Amino acid sequence: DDKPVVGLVMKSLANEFFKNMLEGAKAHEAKRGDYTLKAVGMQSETDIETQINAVESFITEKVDAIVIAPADSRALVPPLKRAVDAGITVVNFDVSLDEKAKQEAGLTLAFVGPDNRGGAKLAGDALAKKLGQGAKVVIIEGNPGADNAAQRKLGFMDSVEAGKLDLLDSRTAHWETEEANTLFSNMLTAHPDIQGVMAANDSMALGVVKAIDAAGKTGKIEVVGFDNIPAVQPLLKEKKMLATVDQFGQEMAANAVDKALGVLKGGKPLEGWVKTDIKLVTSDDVK
Amino acid sequence: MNAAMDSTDIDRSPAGRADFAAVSKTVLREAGIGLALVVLIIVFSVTTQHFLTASNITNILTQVTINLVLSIGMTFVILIGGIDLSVGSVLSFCAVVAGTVMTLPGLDPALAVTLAVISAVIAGIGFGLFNGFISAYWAIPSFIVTLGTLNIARGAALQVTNASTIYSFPAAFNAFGSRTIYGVPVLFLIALLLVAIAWFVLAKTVFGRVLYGIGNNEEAARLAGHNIFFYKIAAFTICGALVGIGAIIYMARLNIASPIIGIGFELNAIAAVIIGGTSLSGGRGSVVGTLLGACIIGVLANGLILLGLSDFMRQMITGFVIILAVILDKYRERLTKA
Amino acid sequence: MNAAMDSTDIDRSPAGRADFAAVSKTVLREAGIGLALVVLIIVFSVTTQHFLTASNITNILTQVTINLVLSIGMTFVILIGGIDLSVGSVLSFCAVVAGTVMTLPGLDPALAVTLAVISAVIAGIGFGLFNGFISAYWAIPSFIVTLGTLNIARGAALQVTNASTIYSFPAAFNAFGSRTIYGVPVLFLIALLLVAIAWFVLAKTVFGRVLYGIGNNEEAARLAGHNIFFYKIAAFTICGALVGIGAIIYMARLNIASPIIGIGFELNAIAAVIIGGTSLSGGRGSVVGTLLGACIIGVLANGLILLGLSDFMRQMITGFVIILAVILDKYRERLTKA
Amino acid sequence: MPDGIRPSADAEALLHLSGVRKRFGGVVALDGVSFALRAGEVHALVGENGAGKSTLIKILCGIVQRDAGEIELAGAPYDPHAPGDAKSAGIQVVHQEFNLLPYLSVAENICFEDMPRKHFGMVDYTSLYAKARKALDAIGLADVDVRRPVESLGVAHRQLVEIARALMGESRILILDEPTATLTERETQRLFTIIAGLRAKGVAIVFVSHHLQEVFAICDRVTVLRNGASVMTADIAATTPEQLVSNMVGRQLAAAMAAEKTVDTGGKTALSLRNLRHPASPFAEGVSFDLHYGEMLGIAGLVGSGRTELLRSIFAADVAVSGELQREGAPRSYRNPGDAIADGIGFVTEDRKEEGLILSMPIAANVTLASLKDVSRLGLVDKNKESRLTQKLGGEVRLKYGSPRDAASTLSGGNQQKVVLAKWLANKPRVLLLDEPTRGVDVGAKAEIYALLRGLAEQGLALLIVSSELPELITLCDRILVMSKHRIAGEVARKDFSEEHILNLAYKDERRHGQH
Ligand SMILES: Nc1ncnc2c1ncn2[C@@H]1O[C@H](COP(=O)(O)OP(=O)(O)OP(=O)(O)O)[C@@H](O)[C@H]1O
Ligand SMILES: Nc1ncnc2c1ncn2[C@@H]1O[C@H](COP(=O)(O)OP(=O)(O)OP(=O)(O)O)[C@@H](O)[C@H]1O
Ligand SMILES: [Mg+2]
Ligand SMILES: [Mg+2]
Repeated sequence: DDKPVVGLVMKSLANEFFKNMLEGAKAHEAKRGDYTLKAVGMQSETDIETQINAVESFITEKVDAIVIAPADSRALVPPLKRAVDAGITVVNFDVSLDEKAKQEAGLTLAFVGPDNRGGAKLAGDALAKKLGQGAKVVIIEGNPGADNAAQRKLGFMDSVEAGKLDLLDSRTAHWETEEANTLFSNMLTAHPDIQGVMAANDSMALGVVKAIDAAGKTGKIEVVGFDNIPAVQPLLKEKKMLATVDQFGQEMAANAVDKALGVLKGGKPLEGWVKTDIKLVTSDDVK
Repeated sequence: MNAAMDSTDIDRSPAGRADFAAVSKTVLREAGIGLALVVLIIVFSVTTQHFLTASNITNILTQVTINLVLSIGMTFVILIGGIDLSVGSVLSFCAVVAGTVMTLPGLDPALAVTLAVISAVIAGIGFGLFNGFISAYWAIPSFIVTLGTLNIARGAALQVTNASTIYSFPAAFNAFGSRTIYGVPVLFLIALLLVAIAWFVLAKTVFGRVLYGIGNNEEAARLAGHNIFFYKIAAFTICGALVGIGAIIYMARLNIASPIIGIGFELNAIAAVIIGGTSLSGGRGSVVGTLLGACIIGVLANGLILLGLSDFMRQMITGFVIILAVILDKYRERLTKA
Repeated sequence: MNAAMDSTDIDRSPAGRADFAAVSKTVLREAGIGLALVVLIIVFSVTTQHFLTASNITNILTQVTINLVLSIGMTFVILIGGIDLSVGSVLSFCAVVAGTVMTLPGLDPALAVTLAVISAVIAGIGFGLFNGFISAYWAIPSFIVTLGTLNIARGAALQVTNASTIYSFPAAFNAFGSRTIYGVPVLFLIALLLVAIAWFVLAKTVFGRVLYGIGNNEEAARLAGHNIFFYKIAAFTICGALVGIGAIIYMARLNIASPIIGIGFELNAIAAVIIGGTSLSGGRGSVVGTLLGACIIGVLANGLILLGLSDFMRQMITGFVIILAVILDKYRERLTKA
Repeated sequence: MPDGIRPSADAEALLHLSGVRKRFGGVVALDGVSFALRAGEVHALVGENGAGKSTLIKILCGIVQRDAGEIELAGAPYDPHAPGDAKSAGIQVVHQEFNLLPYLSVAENICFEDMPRKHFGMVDYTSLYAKARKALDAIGLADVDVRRPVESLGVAHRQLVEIARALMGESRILILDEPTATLTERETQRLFTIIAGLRAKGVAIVFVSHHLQEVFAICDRVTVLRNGASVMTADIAATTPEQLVSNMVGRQLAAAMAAEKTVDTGGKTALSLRNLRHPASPFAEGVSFDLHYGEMLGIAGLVGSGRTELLRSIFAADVAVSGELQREGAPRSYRNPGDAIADGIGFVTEDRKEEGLILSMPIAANVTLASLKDVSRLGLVDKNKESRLTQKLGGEVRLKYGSPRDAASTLSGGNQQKVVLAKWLANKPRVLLLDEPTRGVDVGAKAEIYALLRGLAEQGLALLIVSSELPELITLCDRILVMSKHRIAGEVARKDFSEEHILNLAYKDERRHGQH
């Protein structure tokens, strides 16, 4: 039929956050009913190639719009430039493409998405407020090299600075629960006086909380996370976690699709950074 | 000569020339990679402050447990000359199955946990049977079969959960996961029990003997009347069952089951087995070596974090130490041979 | 008999009994896994709309290229009975080294690219030498050595870049990466040239035959007076050099170099080699098989995306098809044997 | 020292060894060997299994390093550390155990040491095939395609390929470690012709064999090893088989070997084949015969005549494509060796390294591999029982070993063969298939094994014996079936036994069709 086709390029759908995002987009497709959605995800977080392959396939299939959450802020620039040159409307969401790379490629593209750094700072500030100045904290980082990991770490560092926290250590657990559990257990051995933890996502926060339980320090160490996944709801409720950050992933892709369709229907091209909502979630928000 | 079989009885033949020398040699040989482990422990005890504390030892044992359980199963598979790349994915699949069962509404907690354990083990056995059957029936390298299964199990785990994490297990189950006895985690004790059983099976039983035989010379074992097909399937199935148990242990320790857990676990398990002295081409090795191999990996990960090195340095040093441990083992081997 | 050898010349012996039958058998055997590839292509042509379009074929060839280059090197290593788990990490290391060189300020673009290519290949050769030397000198399974190297190279790549991505390569270099000739990507043509060279070396040269010999029976090759140590190091070094070339191709295709690229590439490369019919225990196989194996993996990935299946289904189906392809190859084998 | 002639310093010697010693852990393999080899002579090296012959050879070609002793080659000290050293010194060896590359072609195997090259290190396949063809023709393997992979060859052909390979290099010294153990008369004779030709060219040849008649047929001098020491060296003309044997074993051997045999074919039928056809057999009629309890039935034939394959199809090691097998008159169809074993059949295979032994496992584990049921309870291996059984059977086959827990790989070739025998004796079969049962076994032990086999037949076992040594079949059997090209070419009763008659039958087919 003649409905416009929107190609949605996601990150790893094995990640609950993106899975929910896709679900939101599908619901959106059903609700609007005036376009066809084709979604592709990756095998893993760093699987840049699959994304590029997907973009190339979408160009082959001559879709009308590509809506993409890039796995790498630079590698995706050339293929997206080809897509734009092929007359496809491209919307970039979730992670912003690199300005310099865009400039070099002669690509002008707006970004629709949340402020990861600002979000992390919300969580970090909540921790700083709870613990007070000089409190000893550690950061559990996401994948080294991942843009959102880097942004969140910067946000946490902003809070450390602003709240005058004492940062004892900052290490990666590659977004993983088990690794975060192991890592934090060992950090706790090296620094028995840790008071707060900032985890770059909730999966890692789950592992941290369990390590705290196992060490018998429940209630003595405050944890903040990021993403607001369902599994942390009980922890927030039991106050084993202080806070997490919701960036409304469910709506993020749908919003981006809306923007793309707007342009397709003859609307004004997007410009700059179209910020989407973020919100700090604490036990007060859990029913 | 294979270590497991040897260790079990020191030459009692009438000729019995060697006594003390033989015993100490046997111990050294059995200890296998033990020397490297001792060196590592000494290094970390000297260079870090907290390494030899009770709470850190508890940590290490906790952290070793899952890999150890998977490595036991992997030992069976590698002994017959196979390999299982699917353990990480299958663990994830077993965990989400067990997690689903455990969180079924309206089930008595004790019953829920029991059913969950059973279903995890059955799921693991199912994949083990699949791996074993395909590789034995069509004589396909298990590397490629289990690479396929890796994708199948992961895809299936994602499909059944729709990529969501399962949580909120019965409180008693969670508590059990962190229980310790005199500082030794109960989960580790379970793993140790499994090591003992595996050692017994491999070193003492006819079944184990034939597994070693097949790993060494499949044709000779076949012509001696043994049903190779059965034994191959059995090895993979045992591995699968242990993956099921590993999934339960994962859940008890971390309180979640998710389709994205277990990525890369296979490499850790294989590393433990090989560092432990089992030959990748089969027929030679022991599960005691595997225990030591798993401990080396665990101690290394723990000690390097305590050392406070950067993440990147840590990764590089991990690489070097894995290689060094095996080189060291080669020198020990020469020593005991002389 | 190994496929490579056979293909090279059909029985021209005076007795020369077989003519047409022999030729067709040889082709079938050489085609190896080709049957499975043909089946896959037919299935996707029928089930999807865009599969057999010129631009999609260009896509597939582009997507196959990197894995193909790595698989060629892996073929050398597997033929002597080794394995190289470090190719993905080493690729990443080579890429960041080359990327650093290529973006050095004030360098003439042509010179920058030349130096970058040289430095990537040298870095690859360095790691290859390391892998080969350690596993040959201490007779350590290459599985464990390269598992160590996997960590070392990854850690080193992260360390030198501090986890940041390198980009802004010379425009001509980037353009080169997407150039095609009659729809065939130039990068793929380079990979094909490498296949041809590797085929020549393995099937036609004394060096290649000795590599096969070592994989067949290392002890016998040693007794025949060949320097096993040299050949083993050579195989790993060739693999390393190809990883270096692979890194350059990656950069030309993706216009970035980053310390987190290449994760899991080793499994894809090993899968291509094994699906292509090379025996994991060494001594048997051919690089033509590897080419077909790499194509199967590429076609599968591409076709399943075009089919529009859910990601989870796609992953499961990938697993099944890998297994089915090898099973199919078994039946073809029986057919040609009969 | 017994009545041996002491090896003396030999002025003409090309290769000279004195006081060579070697220990493997607790086992003394060589305990002071002196040995001199002259250019242009064929020098036999004889001794019981485990006397140290192969070890001596491995030292000469740099595979094993000696602990002590002097070696001189052409007047200069010679100290090989790698096989390459021996090659460059002009020493070629055919080892007792195969060292072939199964998936490479026959031609590549033959020329593997030094493949003919063209430019760019390319293999010159034209001359490779030509050279290999010539080498094979020279030793009489005209019917083997040089492009075939070695894995498709039978044991005897493999042995010939090994020999052809050693003959490729220009050597000053050629060492042959039991080259005839798997060859039939015809190939053996061809080998002897080649040896004579080389000797005429001045090549020094060391020849190891347990067949004394071969030693007396082609050798100029002989050195006897006993328990790792050289106990005599003599001109062949100046010695006798009896003297050699008594030096080898250190005592006079009972003349058990030629003990008269009472023909026994009267027992119940144990096994009957009706047109049983192995997949490799070109003839639909397959093979048919009856084997009785208490009988020793021999199968003679040329290399590749399908004897091994016949045994394999009985044992279901390869599943027969057609025909019937009856056990005590009842039809059976075994799906795998396990079925055959359960039905009371045992199979001593010809290739001990590939099919018979698990080399890296203990001797005891090998002995009990086919009878684990008997040394276990409730699935648990009783290691004491296992050791006792090993010691008992080891004694019966005169196994020379350190401890039952030593790896089978530490045994000498002949002793390994005895372990294979012991494995099947442990299994107490009712029908025993034996493929080259005394391959590589020394004279003394051979006599013991003969006695053992006779004893088994007297206990009522049915024995089916394949052997390339006609004297062995003639000594042992009640009847001999002669195979030719996968068919029974004829049956010879004991009263008609003669080598000539049997060979005539074996060649029958070839004479009819001519060589191809
Ligand atoms: N690698 C080894 N480790 C331990 N013992 C060994 C090893 N190789 C040989 N031996 C022992 O050395 C002795 C001599 O063995 P060798 O192979 O030289 O005998 P042989 O004279 O060739 O016998 P055969 O006629 O049976 O081939 C034997 O007792 C054997 O068990
Ligand atoms: N003329 C031939 N040319 C090449 N190969 C042959 C020929 N005849 C038989 N073969 C093969 O050689 C092998 C020898 O067959 P088999 O082992 O059954 O015979 P055998 O009489 O026991 O001889 P051997 O002494 O070699 O064991 C078989 O695999 C057979 O297919
Ligand atoms: Mg010998
Ligand atoms: Mg035979």
